[in-house]
Amino acid sequence: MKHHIAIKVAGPAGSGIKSIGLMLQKSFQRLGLFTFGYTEYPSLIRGGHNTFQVDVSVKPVNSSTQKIDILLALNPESISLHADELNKNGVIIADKSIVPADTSLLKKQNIHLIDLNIKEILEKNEIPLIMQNSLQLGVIMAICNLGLDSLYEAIDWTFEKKGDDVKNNNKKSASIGYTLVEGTSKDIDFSIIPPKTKKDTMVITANEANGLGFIAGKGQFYSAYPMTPSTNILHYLALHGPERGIVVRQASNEIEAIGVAMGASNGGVRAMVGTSGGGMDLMTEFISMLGIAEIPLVIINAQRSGPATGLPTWQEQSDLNMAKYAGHGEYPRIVCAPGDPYEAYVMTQECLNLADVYQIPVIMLTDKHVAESFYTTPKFPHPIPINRGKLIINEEDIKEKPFLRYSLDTPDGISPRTVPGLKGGIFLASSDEHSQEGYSTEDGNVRIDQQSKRLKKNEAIIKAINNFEYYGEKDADVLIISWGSTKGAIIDSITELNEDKSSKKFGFLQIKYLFPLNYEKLSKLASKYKKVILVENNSTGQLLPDLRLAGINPDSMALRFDGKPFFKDELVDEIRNFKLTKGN
Amino acid sequence: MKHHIAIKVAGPAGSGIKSIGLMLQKSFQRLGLFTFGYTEYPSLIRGGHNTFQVDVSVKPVNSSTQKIDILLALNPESISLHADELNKNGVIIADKSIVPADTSLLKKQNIHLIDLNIKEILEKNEIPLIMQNSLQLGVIMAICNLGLDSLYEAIDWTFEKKGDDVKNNNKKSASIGYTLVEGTSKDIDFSIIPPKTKKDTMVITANEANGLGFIAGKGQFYSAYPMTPSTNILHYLALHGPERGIVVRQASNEIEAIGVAMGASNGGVRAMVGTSGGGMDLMTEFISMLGIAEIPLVIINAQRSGPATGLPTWQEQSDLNMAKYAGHGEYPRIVCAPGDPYEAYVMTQECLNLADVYQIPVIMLTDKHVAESFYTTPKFPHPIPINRGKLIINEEDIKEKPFLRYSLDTPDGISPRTVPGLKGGIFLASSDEHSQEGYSTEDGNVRIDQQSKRLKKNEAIIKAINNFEYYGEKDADVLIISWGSTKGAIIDSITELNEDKSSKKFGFLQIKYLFPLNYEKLSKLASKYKKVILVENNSTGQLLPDLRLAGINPDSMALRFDGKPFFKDELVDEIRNFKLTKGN
Amino acid sequence: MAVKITDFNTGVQPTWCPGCGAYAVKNVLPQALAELNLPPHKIVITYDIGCNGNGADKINTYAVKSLHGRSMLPAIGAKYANHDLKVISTIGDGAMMWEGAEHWITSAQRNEDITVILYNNEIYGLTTGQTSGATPCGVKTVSYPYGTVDQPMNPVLVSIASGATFVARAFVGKPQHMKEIFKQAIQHKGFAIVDVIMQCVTWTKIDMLSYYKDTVYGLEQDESDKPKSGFSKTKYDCTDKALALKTALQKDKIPIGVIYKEEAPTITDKYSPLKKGALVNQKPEGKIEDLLKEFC
Amino acid sequence: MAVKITDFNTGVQPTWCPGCGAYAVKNVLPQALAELNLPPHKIVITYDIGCNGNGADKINTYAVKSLHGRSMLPAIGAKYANHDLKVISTIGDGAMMWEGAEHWITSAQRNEDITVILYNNEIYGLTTGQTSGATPCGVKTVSYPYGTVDQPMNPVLVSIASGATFVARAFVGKPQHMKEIFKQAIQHKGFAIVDVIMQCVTWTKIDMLSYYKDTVYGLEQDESDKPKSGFSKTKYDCTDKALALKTALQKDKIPIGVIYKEEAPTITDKYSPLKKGALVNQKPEGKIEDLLKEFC
Ligand SMILES: Cc1ncc(C[n+]2csc(CCOP(=O)(O)OP(=O)(O)O)c2C)c(N)n1
Ligand SMILES: Cc1ncc(C[n+]2csc(CCOP(=O)(O)OP(=O)(O)O)c2C)c(N)n1
Ligand code: SF4
Ligand code: SF4
Ligand SMILES: [Mg+2]
Ligand SMILES: [Mg+2]
Repeated sequence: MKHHIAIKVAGPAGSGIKSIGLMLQKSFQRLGLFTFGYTEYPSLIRGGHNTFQVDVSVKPVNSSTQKIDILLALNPESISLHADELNKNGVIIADKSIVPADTSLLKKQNIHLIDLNIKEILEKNEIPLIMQNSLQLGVIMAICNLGLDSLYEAIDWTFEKKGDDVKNNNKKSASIGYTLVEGTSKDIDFSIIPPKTKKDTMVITANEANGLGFIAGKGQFYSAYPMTPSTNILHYLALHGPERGIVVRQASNEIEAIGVAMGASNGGVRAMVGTSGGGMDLMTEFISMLGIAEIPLVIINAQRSGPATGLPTWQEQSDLNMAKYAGHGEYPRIVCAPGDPYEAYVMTQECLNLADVYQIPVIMLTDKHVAESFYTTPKFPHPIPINRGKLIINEEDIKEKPFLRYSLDTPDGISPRTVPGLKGGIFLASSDEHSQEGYSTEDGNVRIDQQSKRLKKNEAIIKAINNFEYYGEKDADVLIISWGSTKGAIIDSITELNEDKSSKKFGFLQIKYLFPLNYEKLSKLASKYKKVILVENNSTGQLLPDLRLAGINPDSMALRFDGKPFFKDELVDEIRNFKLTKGN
Repeated sequence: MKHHIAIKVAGPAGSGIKSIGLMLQKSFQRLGLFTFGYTEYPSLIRGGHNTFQVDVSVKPVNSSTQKIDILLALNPESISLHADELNKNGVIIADKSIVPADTSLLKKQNIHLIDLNIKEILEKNEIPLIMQNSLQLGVIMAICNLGLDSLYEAIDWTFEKKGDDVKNNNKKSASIGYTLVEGTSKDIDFSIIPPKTKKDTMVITANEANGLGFIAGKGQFYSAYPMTPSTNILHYLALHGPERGIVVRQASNEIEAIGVAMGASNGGVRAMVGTSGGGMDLMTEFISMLGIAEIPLVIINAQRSGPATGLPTWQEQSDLNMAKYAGHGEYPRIVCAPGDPYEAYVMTQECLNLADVYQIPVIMLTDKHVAESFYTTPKFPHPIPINRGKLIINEEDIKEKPFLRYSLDTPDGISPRTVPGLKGGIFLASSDEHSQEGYSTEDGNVRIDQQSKRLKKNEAIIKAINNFEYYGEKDADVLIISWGSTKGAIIDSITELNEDKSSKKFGFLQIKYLFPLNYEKLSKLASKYKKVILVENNSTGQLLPDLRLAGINPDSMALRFDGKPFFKDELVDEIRNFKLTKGN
Repeated sequence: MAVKITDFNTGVQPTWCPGCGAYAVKNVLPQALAELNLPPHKIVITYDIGCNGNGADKINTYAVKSLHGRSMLPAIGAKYANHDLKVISTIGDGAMMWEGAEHWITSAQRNEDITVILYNNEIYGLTTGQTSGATPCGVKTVSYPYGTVDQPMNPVLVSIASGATFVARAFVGKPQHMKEIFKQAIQHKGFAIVDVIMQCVTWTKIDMLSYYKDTVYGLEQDESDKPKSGFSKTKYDCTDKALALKTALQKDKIPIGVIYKEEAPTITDKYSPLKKGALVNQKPEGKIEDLLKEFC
Repeated sequence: MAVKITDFNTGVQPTWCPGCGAYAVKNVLPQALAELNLPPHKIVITYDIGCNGNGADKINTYAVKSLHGRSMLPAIGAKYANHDLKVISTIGDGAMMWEGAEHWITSAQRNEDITVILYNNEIYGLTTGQTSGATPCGVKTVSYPYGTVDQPMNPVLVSIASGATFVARAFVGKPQHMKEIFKQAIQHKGFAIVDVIMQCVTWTKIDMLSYYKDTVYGLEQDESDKPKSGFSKTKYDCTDKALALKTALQKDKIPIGVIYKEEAPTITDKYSPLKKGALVNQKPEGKIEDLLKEFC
């Protein structure tokens, strides 16, 4: 009996790896099991090697393990590449044609082999070869001893738009696979018993969650130039935006994306742009303009492995510094990073509010791992209340005559703003330093007033945002500090360790809102631990200066920058023994 | 008798203010006096108000004072705007036609007036009105009691390319002015006696010094899109570059500027780009590429008042953070800032060496004040030796076969590089993560190796650069820390204070190389002082985190962000009494 | 109530050099807007950085002074937010044909619904006279002191080629004609661009105004403002693209007027949410729950 | 020693989808280079980011894989550093006509001395099939699932309009013809661009190869590779710009071949230091003291 099984589907690009993975997740989800789906693929359309790993568990799971239990191999390469990753007693499922002639090595490693003559079987049953995936899925359901019902549901869900024929043949294929192996070998037992009570869950990525968050936050203009790993936000919104009244416009480049979005936002509609690091570089001059012209905008940077084009389809969290500091000059901004799709959904809405209330650029950092991995999360809650701040959308609400867009008569640094079209609300939104009307000025005193007014917003911002979230044991010995998508592996790791009597006790401080940062609070939260470990998915540890400024000197750092996320089993090992990837 | 006189020339844009100022500086320089020329002008071609202030002194002077002694006013506005700035016993020189009817107020303030009927005088002498400036300059030379010879030299220098007629008429005009006021009033005495020994000096801006440094450093490709206050580098090099074998190409925009320069540098010629903050924003994606492809390039950012277009012709130092952190991903870079044109000249050459040796982007921050003010500096020294690092420019020098551009076989992280055209040296310079050949890879281990190789360069860099320069009393009580063009006002201020027996003693730590920063050394250098003051020409104090990371908590900050530099007299006041512009 | 020219006064004094061509646009544009009876609050004008952009606080409408080269972008955005407004983007030759040249041709290709007014003085005015993409080859400037080395870009030709649906040329020396062109351009649905030939009196050594006075000719009969050099004799068909391209090639005589015009779908035809009216006036509806189903 | 096609092998396996149009360019370009007897180390090829750029390590020459949309920039720079080299910039339709469109038209205007090879598959290949500036209106993509809303850019037309001095079109279905065009383009002094029509077999639903096979026609007689649809009957004069513009407008039948060609000054004529030979081989001379005098 298992509590956790890691299943890897591997094969050449273009062979439907992702769809198999998702059907697996769906099948487990319907039974109340928890899953985590993680995919690796190169920056090629075909010819490369793809994998999709599904970790399934009786308890919530937020990460993958490095070691796997079941390998569904779709080509010979997949066996040679991944056999090593199998746990003892692991199993390889593969078509006979791709299995190596000599399997003695596998046997020595205690690896079981389920080799099937798929083509022949399907032909015999008059099922098109394209449906072999369902057969393989049937095999997996059998060795997990989970029956076929949930897989049938997954088939219906996947082929929703296809005819009954497709659905039925796939089901037939699945049941053939199931019966083929059911009970054939006592050695191969991956039985897993779903929890009794079924929670309301969703299987979703942060990209989709960003899209949903934008819809929930009543966004109306989304503008993006395609860039992995942010592109699925565009795809999601392009499909579902129009019916929700959202104009989704693929931009001609990133400068255009943000410039047009700024214009729309200044025009009164909630706007957002999505990109990755290189695209955000190109947006930084406009971010500086958002700063001086006080125009709200949410910018999502789904990070990937840099510098430059780097490893374009791989994981990294190396844009924190640039998110905080790129874009010349000085002006308030907010930088945040959700740890999972649930947070991405909620925080997208928060960002829209913060941008509107403080009339500033708000930058959300996601990354390849959170943006493209399939998390099992509680069902998303109702939208949070919308707060558009001091936006005036009706002529009657213009109190001041003449209206002064950049009025200095404001204790919190925020002046009311109107939208083009309103009589009596005319203003100039300018990239120049300006008077209260928005007119260009070079008067030093006006400059001091306007710059001070803008900077004043920082005081309110730091009070309004909650930088931190704490998880784990109340009285832990070791504190892990991190941000963004490392959350999943960290939570899973410390849960495991804290359940282990022989282990030290761990706590986890997630920095959700990264900038501006309340150093005092950080200092208070982090100073009482015996040891502090900084975990980041990059090569330098970009939080380190912040920690030091709060008086915290991490005893060690776990950094990973090979394009992969942290795996739970590895991280457990590392933090348990302080055997860290890279010390400092 | 005076040791220091501040002369302000003021009038409408387009009336030759700058040329008058420069002739003044030249006239004084020829006598061995020291001068500092500071200009203020709006972002308009005409119609705006311009000033040029010349501070002349018997000792080296590196800044302006807020209070002035002589005002040469070219329109009525100039009198109303600047009369208040005059010291007691100051003098206004102006044409009768622009002097206010009622001068009683000026008299009350003890301000003298030299009002001349210039038009009439010139007409009588058959001198064209356009030469009135020389007359006014003659007046100034007279009240400073300096004779006419050096002004004549200045006239020859200014009108070098014009005929003798122009020169002679201007000299005549000057001598008329001189004799008009010579000895007329005992109250007006600005006699200043030039030092006995004349030093070899130059009057120059940092923009020109950057150009000269590039020539001295054997630069061959300069690429820039015009942007105040960096544009004069382009103008200087466009004029003098071609005869020195330099291709000076005005780029079509900043992205092109840096992309083409990168290509030229990769092609083996020393290349540099110049811009200001907004233009540098646009360059940041390519800066990231320089990082991963390990291509040398020097980037000059002449800062100005931000954010966005801001106050485009005014002073600010607010791009330090972005220079350090903009451009996504992680890679080594160097950021430095010269404090005056002399340093700009030397450091441009150093930057070219550092870029070549470490195969990295090197960013030099100047700013409007240092880039456009006219400093009196010692004559520039011989060029420093050129170090092109591991560049292979001859086929015979290619040792490795096959040649591996990104060879990992390097203890310091730097691999030899060839240039296109060499047989046996072929490589791919890629924005992708790459193998030793430069070929794209997604192999996690290769990634770790190459990223570690690049980051390793930081160790050598931090050893090679000298971050700091110390000035002032050895055993000072108060340490001032700053960077960039604030140097001039700080040096002048602490010199004055340290000469004053009743004052505390001051030292000044200039951070010339700002990134990477040796915190240990900083800590050692700065920890022994009773008080530390941070001086920056911006609104937030961007060095503050660095100081804190070195364990230094400045007792106070002098920040200025109204578009103006620090003036000596004001700064003396502020630091003497800790009466700071903005505390922290 | 009829809109008056004075409604567009901001009271801020212009700062251009005396004799600068920019004055003409600043004066004529409000006339055109008033004649079209467009009130200031129903108009968004965006400005670039440059001498042209120094007019940003001189005409009283909603306005955005964008970054250098990026005047068109907030204009496009403003139109998506509220397509009931008229949106005009003003820009310099340096900004449009070099710094942000991609926005020019891609916005033309996509037929964004804005009117572009190009202040074409063939020089970088504000940054003291460098070569621009429109500076004639050979002209000496501070950035090419030995003479500009490249042939200039042809804004009319490239605009037509990249898909602009209204392309015209006007000349500040013919203000009445310019006004009529502005009116047509503003009323056009889709990407309209007017190449306004004008002088920079400070950085350009030759007398551009006189030069162009002698060189331009009108493509269509124009009662109000008879050009010296006469008109084209045959009726010009501005809907013939090949003819328009050929006409745009002319250099010895420079045609002014509407050079190309076509009707084509624009944003309200392309983006379904806009069919329900101005975006800013809509309240997005629908329950989030409906969208969650797919993930459950 | 004659250059062989195999000199261009890197040994790295291509990774394009079977049937992708990119293979043809990867195969034909080395043939053209070998026939021109250009050795690998005398050539710089720059690549963009996209499926096209995935060929960067497949042809053995000096090479730069630039940022997305920016392939032309390091190419231009490489030529300034050493104009004895042949410099070729390869780029995708998305990169050239949208992301970095300004570099395309300004480099054409300035007649930079590079050869641009446009991999025109009318789609964003590498990022899984979004609409590009070349995607035909109406085509459903992941970014426009209800159909692409804009008319596409015409790369040949805009290239001619913006000043390119050699503009041609080739088709991967006619490799011999393409090779000849490549050779002419590479030998041209100044900005040469070849619009290579090719299929993306993965994201494009229609069979582009067949479609174009039926639609293209050759502008000049071509012995080696007789097209199905015949040639233009009358001799085509590719130096006539107005004719070239008109020809570029054709949509029903798509002309391949050299559409426009002109001789014009390029970088060695424009920048005096280049007259002394390749920059990289020069040692800059002159004492700094001479320049200091002006400031003393
Ligand atoms: C990113 C950026 N680069 C450069 C500049 C400097 N700059 C301001 S205006 C201008 C050019 C002006 O030329 P043009 O667009 O023709 O306008 P004009 O002044 O002639 O009206 C330049 C280069 C800037 N403000 N921002
Ligand atoms: C600045 C930046 N934006 C976006 C991307 C993502 N990206 C990579 S290739 C590509 C488009 C590819 O289309 P195309 O240029 O037509 O090349 P193809 O793949 O079709 O050959 C995009 C958008 C990127 N790498 N960099
Ligand atoms: S510099 Fe030229 S463009 Fe600028 S205001 Fe003066 S005349 Fe006009
Ligand atoms: S996705 Fe299209 S362009 Fe890319 S390799 Fe495949 S067929 Fe070629
Ligand atoms: Mg201009
Ligand atoms: Mg493409």
